[in-house]
Amino acid sequence: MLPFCFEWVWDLGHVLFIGGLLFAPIGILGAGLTYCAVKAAYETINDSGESHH
Amino acid sequence: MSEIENKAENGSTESAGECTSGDTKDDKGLGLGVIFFIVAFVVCFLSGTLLFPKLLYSKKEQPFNFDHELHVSEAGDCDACHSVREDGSFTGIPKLAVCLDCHAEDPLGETEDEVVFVEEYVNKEKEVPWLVYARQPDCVFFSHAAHTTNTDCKVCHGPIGESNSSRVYEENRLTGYSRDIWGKNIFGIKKHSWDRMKMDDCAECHKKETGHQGYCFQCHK
Amino acid sequence: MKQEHNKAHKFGMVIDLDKCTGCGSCMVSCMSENNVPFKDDESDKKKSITWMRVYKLTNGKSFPDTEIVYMPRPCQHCGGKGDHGHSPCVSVCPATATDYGYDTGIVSQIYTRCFGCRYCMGACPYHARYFNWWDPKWPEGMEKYLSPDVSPRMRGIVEKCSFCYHRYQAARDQAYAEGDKDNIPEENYQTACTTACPAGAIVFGDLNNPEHKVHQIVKPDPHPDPRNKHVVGKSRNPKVFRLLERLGTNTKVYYLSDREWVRKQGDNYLEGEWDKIKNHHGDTSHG
Amino acid sequence: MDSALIPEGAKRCSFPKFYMGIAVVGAVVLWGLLAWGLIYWKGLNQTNMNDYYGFALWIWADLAVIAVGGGAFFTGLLKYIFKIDELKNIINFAVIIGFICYSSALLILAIDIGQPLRGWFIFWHANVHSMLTEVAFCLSFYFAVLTIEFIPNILENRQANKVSFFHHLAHNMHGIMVIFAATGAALSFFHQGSLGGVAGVMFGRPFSFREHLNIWPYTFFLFTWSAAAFWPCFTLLVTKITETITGKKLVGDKTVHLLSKIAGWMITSYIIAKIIDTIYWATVTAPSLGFKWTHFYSNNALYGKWMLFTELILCGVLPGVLLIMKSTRENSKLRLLAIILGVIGVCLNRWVMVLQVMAVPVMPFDTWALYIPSWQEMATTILPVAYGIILIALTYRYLPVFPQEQELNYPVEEEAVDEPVVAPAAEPVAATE
Repeated sequence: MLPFCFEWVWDLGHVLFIGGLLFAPIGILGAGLTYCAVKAAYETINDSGESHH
Repeated sequence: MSEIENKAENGSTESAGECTSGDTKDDKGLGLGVIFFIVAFVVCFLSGTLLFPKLLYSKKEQPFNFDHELHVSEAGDCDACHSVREDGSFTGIPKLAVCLDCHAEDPLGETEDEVVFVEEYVNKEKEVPWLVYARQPDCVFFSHAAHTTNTDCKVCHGPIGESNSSRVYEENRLTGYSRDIWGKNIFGIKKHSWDRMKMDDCAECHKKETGHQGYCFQCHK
Repeated sequence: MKQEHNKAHKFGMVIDLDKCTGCGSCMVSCMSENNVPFKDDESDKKKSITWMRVYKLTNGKSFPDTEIVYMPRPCQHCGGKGDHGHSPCVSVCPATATDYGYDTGIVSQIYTRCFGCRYCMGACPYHARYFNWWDPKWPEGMEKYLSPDVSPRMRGIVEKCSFCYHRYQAARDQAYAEGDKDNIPEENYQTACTTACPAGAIVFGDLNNPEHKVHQIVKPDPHPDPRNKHVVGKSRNPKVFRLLERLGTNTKVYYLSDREWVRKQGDNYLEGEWDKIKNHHGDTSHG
Repeated sequence: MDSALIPEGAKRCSFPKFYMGIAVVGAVVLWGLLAWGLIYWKGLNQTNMNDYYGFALWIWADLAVIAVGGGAFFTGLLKYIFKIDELKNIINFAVIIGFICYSSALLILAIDIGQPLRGWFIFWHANVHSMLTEVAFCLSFYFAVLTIEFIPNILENRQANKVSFFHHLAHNMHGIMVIFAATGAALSFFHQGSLGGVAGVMFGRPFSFREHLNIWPYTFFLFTWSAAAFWPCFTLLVTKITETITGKKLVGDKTVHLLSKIAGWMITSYIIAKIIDTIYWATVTAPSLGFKWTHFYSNNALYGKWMLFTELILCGVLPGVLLIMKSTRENSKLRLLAIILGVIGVCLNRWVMVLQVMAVPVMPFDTWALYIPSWQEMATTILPVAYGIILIALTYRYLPVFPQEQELNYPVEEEAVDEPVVAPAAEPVAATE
């Protein structure tokens, strides 16, 4: 449920519940994974010539 | 603990070189990757915006063209043909009998459509199988009586009374519903109040006009 | 929402169990009015759909003293604890496929929204909710008799009595057409079971409207029950009771009977509790 | 044949032998898939559920696997956040068990709903008051967390780890695992609780209804607590089974004793809370709604007082006490008895909170409703078990799951690890049945 749809209500329940249990996990997990993947891609490219001791 | 984690904590002690696949520093690969990404994006974007609607909606023509503007000028406002019955129910698109109040067995105008109308339907006493742009799904209850008292037809139906020709009717191949009630804009951007007839649109107006979006049963059956 | 509260209706029902003969007209009329489909095998009553179901109650005594009562049970349209609209089923539905109409007091069920998790059925102690275990089917030619005002239901979803809401929609339409949208005469909105009952055992109307017959019979208490703050709208008529009232479901279907044993069947009582309560039944202070 | 995939130095049974075993379990999976297909094609009429029994075997299985699968969350919590380092020896396996349990739970939910294509409504049209919404949210995201925790282990496969990108990815994911673990901990706490809340909030059902602490019924806390108490039992039980089948010692005694000790204290404290809750419910809540507690345990063929006794005393107090006392905890037979009783206890609790709730009549003139699951229901419930066995077998064979395997089984050979070992014929049967 997005905050733009008519079923959304700006009350504590929706903000805490949807925000905390839907958007926050998506955000944290998504950002975490992206960070890992991007860093890994970067390291892979940089790795090619030199080894990282 | 896993092997890798050990490494993470102790600092990398062994050569990582043996683990890598690339042999030389290769920026060309990166460049190709970027190009591939851009091309893939463009292909997906175009097929999503141009091809997908064509696949999803089938186009259907009305039985013959209907000139709303002409009828408004000849017969009067919307409610000359579309009206609310005594019990509050809505007549919808007029039945042949209503047309025959003005039309007769001889064509009234000189258009081909008039000929089709008279020959195919009036003379054969057949109802015209109009395709209804605004038909809602079966589960929706809509009271015209409750809205027409304080809302202009245009708000939801647009300036249809000023049109000279019947648009192509687009039908969603999956649901069988008219595209008008979902919206023409593929991105869901709405410019006019009549751009689409989705539940969000009903709720938006209800919230504004009555202070509450309404309970499910107000519009569902 | 607040302003709607003031002029809100609260549609309810009172069923006179002493008049009910158990003929089943209410069940039949309900099924045909509401497009309830047929099953190949209707003998398994735990799998067949009857929004209005008639239960058989007995006083448990042997032959000369045996008494039997038939109790029609539609959806009770619970108002939930304190009558705040959190009925057992509405509060648990994960997808808001059922809501409480604060303007009518009617609990809705939206078939196209329901995805069939059946949590509401577990939450309902009245077994008023039914699941579509099969695709709906009508005998050849019978689809032509379906009501266009009620949408048929698909397999895999829950359905239940709606107090014939489509009749309320029609009555409102008419009121709009007549120019007085706030005035819906009592006789313009009656459920199918009410109109079909040959004994006149079912009375339907607005519990909030003192001019309606249902209000006059039930005399609902506007204050919470002093013995149980969750219970609101208890009847001040000593012969009227509700099903499982003390759970705090605050149903809008009331039952009427002269017989004490019938009234006692309406709820669960610990040993000796009934004798203390029965004399006070229905007279909670404000009467 | 597949020796290139097997972790370096590990001894595994021969390729045909392994895949014969997999094929046997695979047949069970196919049977389950057939039932699943039937249910999707023909609908839920393939089950023996009815309008009285809206929740049945599946929901029990769902609650049970989630309860016993709590290990991944608590091991993660204890290891990454409370820094109990000893648990590193079991964390991979706990994550795999958790992954199996949660994917099974999601699979069961997907079968259980009447209109599977509308399953996404629970996210898109969420009702924030419903416990089931919370369950769905946390379950899905927690499953995502488990997948994330599982991925590095998969990438440690000998061949996968040779790919530079995968190697770095696994490394980076380990680096920030504490963030994922913390997210998982929060999600897991809420959904274990909300599963308890599912029954606890049904105020029309006096058997399951519990008084609330603010918006949470007591069952909310009891479920979280019981999952936290009983997961070591299940983790240890599966480890024991795996060890028996592979004929190897896979987890050191120190770790096993630590887990048992955690279980002992958690079970004991949980069962005290549960007994208090039961007494309060039996003497205050139920009577206030007009019910004597014996009403819920009489006049039917299955649910007697024995059930209450078994759940609370036999499979609650007894394993708790057995695992608290050092002498019984470190006796492998008694420990095994205790963990089996513990697993039965928590599963029985979930059974009671789903099926007995539906079976008890509430209206005075209503009757008990008992039901027997159809074969389709049983097949789809066994499906996750078979799938779990296959996944454990595959991970054991191809991934470095147990860090202690080498030192516990081949202490002398430790120097010669890089010698590729093809399983000799005399090798015990590796994880299949």
